[in-house]
Amino acid sequence: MNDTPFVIAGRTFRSRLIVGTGKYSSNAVMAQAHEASGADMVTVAVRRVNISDRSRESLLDYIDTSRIFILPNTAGCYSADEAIRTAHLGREAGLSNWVKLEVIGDERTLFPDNEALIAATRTLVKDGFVVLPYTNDDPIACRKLEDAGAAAVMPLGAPIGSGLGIQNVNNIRIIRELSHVPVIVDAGVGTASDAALAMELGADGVLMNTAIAGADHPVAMASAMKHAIIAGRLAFIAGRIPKKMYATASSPLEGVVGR
Amino acid sequence: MNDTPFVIAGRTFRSRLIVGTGKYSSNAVMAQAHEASGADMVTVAVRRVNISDRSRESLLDYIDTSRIFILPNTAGCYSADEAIRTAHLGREAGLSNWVKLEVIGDERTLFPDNEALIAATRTLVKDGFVVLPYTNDDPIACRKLEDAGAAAVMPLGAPIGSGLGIQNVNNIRIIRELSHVPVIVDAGVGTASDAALAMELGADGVLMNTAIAGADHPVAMASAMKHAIIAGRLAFIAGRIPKKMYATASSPLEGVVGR
Amino acid sequence: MNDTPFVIAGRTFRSRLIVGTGKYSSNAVMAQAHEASGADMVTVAVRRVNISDRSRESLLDYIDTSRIFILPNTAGCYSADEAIRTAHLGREAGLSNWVKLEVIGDERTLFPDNEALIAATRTLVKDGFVVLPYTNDDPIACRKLEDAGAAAVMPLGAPIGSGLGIQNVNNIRIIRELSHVPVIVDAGVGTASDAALAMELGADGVLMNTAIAGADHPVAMASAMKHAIIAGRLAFIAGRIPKKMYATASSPLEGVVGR
Amino acid sequence: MNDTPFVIAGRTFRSRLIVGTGKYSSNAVMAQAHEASGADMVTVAVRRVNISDRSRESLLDYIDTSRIFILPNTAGCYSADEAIRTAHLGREAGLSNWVKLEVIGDERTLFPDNEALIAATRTLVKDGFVVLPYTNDDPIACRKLEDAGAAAVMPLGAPIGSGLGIQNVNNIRIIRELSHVPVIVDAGVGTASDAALAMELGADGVLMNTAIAGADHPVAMASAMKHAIIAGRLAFIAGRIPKKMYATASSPLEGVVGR
Amino acid sequence: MHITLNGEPYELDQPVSITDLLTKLDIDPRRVAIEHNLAILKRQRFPDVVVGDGDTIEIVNFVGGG
Amino acid sequence: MHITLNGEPYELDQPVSITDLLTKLDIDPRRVAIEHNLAILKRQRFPDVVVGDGDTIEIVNFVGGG
Amino acid sequence: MHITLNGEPYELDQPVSITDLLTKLDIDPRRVAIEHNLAILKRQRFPDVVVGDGDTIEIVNFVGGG
Amino acid sequence: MHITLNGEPYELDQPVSITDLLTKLDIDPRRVAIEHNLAILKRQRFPDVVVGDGDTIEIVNFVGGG
Repeated sequence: MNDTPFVIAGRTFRSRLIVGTGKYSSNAVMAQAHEASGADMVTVAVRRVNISDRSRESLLDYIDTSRIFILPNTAGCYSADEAIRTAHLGREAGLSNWVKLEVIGDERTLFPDNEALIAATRTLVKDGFVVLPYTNDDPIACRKLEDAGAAAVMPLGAPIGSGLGIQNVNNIRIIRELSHVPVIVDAGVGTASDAALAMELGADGVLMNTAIAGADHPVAMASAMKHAIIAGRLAFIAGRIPKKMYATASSPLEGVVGR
Repeated sequence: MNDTPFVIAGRTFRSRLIVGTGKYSSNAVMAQAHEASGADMVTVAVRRVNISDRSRESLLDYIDTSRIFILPNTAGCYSADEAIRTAHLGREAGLSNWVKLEVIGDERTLFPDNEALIAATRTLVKDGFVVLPYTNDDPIACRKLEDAGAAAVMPLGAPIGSGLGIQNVNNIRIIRELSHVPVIVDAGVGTASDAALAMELGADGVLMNTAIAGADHPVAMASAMKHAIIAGRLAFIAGRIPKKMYATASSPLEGVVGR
Repeated sequence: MNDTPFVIAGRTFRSRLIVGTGKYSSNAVMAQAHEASGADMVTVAVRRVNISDRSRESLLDYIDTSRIFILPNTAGCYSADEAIRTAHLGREAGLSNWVKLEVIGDERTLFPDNEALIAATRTLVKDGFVVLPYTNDDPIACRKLEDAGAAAVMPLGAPIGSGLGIQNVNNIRIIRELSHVPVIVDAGVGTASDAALAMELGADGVLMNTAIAGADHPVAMASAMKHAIIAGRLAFIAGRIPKKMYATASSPLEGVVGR
Repeated sequence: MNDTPFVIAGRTFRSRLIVGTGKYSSNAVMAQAHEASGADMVTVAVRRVNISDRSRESLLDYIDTSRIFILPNTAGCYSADEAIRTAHLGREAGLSNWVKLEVIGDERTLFPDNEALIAATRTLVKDGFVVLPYTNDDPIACRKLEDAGAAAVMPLGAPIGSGLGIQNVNNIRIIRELSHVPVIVDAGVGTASDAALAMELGADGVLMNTAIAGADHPVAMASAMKHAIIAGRLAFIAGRIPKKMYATASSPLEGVVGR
Repeated sequence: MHITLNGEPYELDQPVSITDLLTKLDIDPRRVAIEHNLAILKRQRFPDVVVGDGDTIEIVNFVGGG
Repeated sequence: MHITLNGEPYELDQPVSITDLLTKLDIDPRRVAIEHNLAILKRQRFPDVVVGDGDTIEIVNFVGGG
Repeated sequence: MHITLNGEPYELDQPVSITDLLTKLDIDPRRVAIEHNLAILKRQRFPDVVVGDGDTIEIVNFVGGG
Repeated sequence: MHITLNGEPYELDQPVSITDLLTKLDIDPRRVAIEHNLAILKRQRFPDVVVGDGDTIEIVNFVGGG
């Protein structure tokens, strides 16, 4: 059966998996992981060039921008102003007006500051950005982000880099039901079954970084995630069987020999 | 990275997914689902031919036995004797000396009668069978089955057809650690993430029927399961990140503009 | 061992269980349930007197205000203004300047509108209220409520009346660690073990209504909850054993007869 | 509302909590914990007297046998013969013909050897014992133990001393539905909410040792468990509210000021 | 004269004090809070405050809630 | 003569070989397994083995199952 | 004379009754159970039963366990 | 003359264009974005805009992140 395409702000993506570019042992490994993941959108951070001591090689040398769409993010920003300023710099440095908007509220949890996030979304949308805000699994915050013009909402499954998996499946399901824009689970995935579950809950996509970059074998995990996203999406549209407390035979009850 | 092949009793299988042949709306749908699942082993039941009114078409007309290995089962048997007798008939009707051994202990749960199962395994192994026993997630029963000569152990994840998913992840993990034969999670899978989880726990394979045959779209679900098994296996060998209670940034902490 | 007293805004409560007054089959049953719960704080709604057809009996006739502290709430308010206005009316009708502040963001989930909630908290604190805001399990929102002067934070465990239990144990634990005011889990508890779990996570108290009022036998459930809160609190301060994947014998390994 | 009494083999117990006597820092602490737990049945191991170096004080000096019923166990036995022999010695040393029957199948998991357990139960029942077998959460094994004459069945919730809590709630619920003797969850409880949950599933009682003896403050945890068992039982008979995905208001929807 | 009482139109023959209005409505003053034209009234002012034509009155009390 | 076929009584005019019985029943011998008085028959013996009065025959094949 | 006591070799000058053995070992008879050559002894038989050369004795009591 | 470059003090002998500054720093203009006194500069303006004494310059590029 055919699935609907994965479209954000009018742009269609082949893969429902979006990956990061951080924490890899090397850019070469990152490039292989990206290849294995099948992702056609990756997120990058915007940072000051290191003047004193600069490595020659640039991150972009390892990303085939003809195939992979670059999504600048505002990771590390703790206020709407910082995030807005960083978003503008990212647009200037990059090739598009898209931004993964992060306004962090706390260093230990890296949870979003939803008030500032909603305000920054409003401003950046006015400034012509396609805004993909990283938020928490709060249906009300997601609705306000949508009202503010967000092109998608990106609720977390668990704290960034925690690998805990989807902590609140009910909220993700509710957010999917109440939203009119794509829902992308961003952060918290630890392993393949977490990613599959996110898709089974109805998520339109999943964004992850640490689960792949931090695995013992990042390239193998990237491939695992590629398959997990496909599996979860197919299972969602295939329509799973209901859960029952007792058993139901898979084989005919009659015709057993000697009965 | 390379995975070890999936070998049972010296026979290598391409797919770690084993599927059933029951409860499909039609044999044609079953054949498409088998194709989509990528499975190269399917299990079938042994039943009396219906003398009075027989449909011409045989199940085997819809299974390409040149590519797919037939695993007769003893579903519906409630004693060691019934199961042994059915296993022998299955061997005669079929092309091999393999059997998925079921000795059911209760109609509502369809849980195995482990005492009878172990006894039947001992007998059938003596009779030259390759025995794959369906058991519950009891590490002691699994060890005894292995000692009795079982070629693999097949603990359930949840009641047959219940779709509850792996109810006791700890037991499956323990069984994998203590066993020296392949561990195949048989029964209980409801959706793709359940199958991926089973593989992430270290299972060598998963056997399922209702999750695919009973889905709204069996062929799509078969494809979902194919990807889920690959995803879970890759994640297992890739080595997942540890779980943490708090967050760990994916982007550099330094170099944020304006700091 | 001795526990610290349960103190909110300088007022000490004997019970860490706070209960509601809604949805009971009769005021008499409510009074018995309150008695069985051991609670010394109950929350009430503020509503227009029904002019046309009024039952003579008043809710307060069934609450012994000499023993039980009345906590007016702003349930049903969908904006900061409505909530503030209702809080003031509640103070005038009542005997105290306390308010359980609710600003609802959505009719289906009854989740809080945190932006409006934080604003209303700021205003009411300035107006001299002791504010106990109902919020979701967002550590950042909880910190902002605390900064706004909330006397406690009351994150939900699950949607009001859903009975789903604590959906995100990690967030409740984090909120407890990051907060400097009492943390009261408000909403979502379905049964006794949910309440015990909330306390084991470190919550200072639990507020519930439907779990008791909606049970088949409200008085028995009220008693169950009384014990569950005590059990969970004691377990929290007693310090539970760590979880292990394998077994550890409870009896001596040596001295077995015949060894 | 009134509960049915907790009766095993015609003997009525006041408490549904059964505790152990192992691993305490001192017999004095054990005695206080027993007192705090409210238990009127405790289990003890049968071991060789240490001839060479014997402490004067006997375990029984710290148990008020006028109030507390002694349940000898066969912990540490790995065969039916060992267990039967130990049971007979326990009967001779003790004051009753009751035995907590353990036949361990594996040192790492301490899971039962159900085949041997069922055989030993049959023999001991013939020898006039009241047999309470420790088994796993296998409904078929529980039925066979009942058929063999067990006075109760004691499925584990998780490995002995693991503190993992009830790993398979579905199995415990099924065992309760299919059994005609008391079901006592034995082993695996880690904290109060685990004990409450076991009772909410319909268990007639819970037996634990490490969760109390191994806690930082055993006496406080014993008290926690006392309340947890009462809470879980009351919740079970009170009839909990159903779970819902969405919210249901606790306060009236009409009559909000200004609407 | 017309007033709005708890959101509904309500008729009065003549201006009355809050206290008289409550008596007329058979409502115990000690159990309610009153908003007069959006201003909350202290209970001790009930006898003095007069309800005039076109006024808006809210009379609330406590009901069961969670 | 009477036999028991798959648990049901069945009539035969005269003793027949398994092969003839299958033909009569229009069953492809290559797809079934047969038990004759509780003894399993190898396929190559179908032509020789004769079904007599009072015999018990089980004819089974593969059906969908899990 | 040699006996096996709780799995260990043990020396006795002469045959003694169980009661005397327990006294010698300073063990309270009311708190233990005894197996004599694999046969369990009722407590009232402790004075009569004599431990002879080569006998195997198990003396057990209750200890803490779960 | 003194400027603030990426938050650090930096010395220049004389006013230079952004393009010259990048060349001096050996930075490829196509890979960075630049903020001059809090105003973001379009790339085509790099040759014209002159960095003067006391100016604040931010030069950023993309790095790995999630």
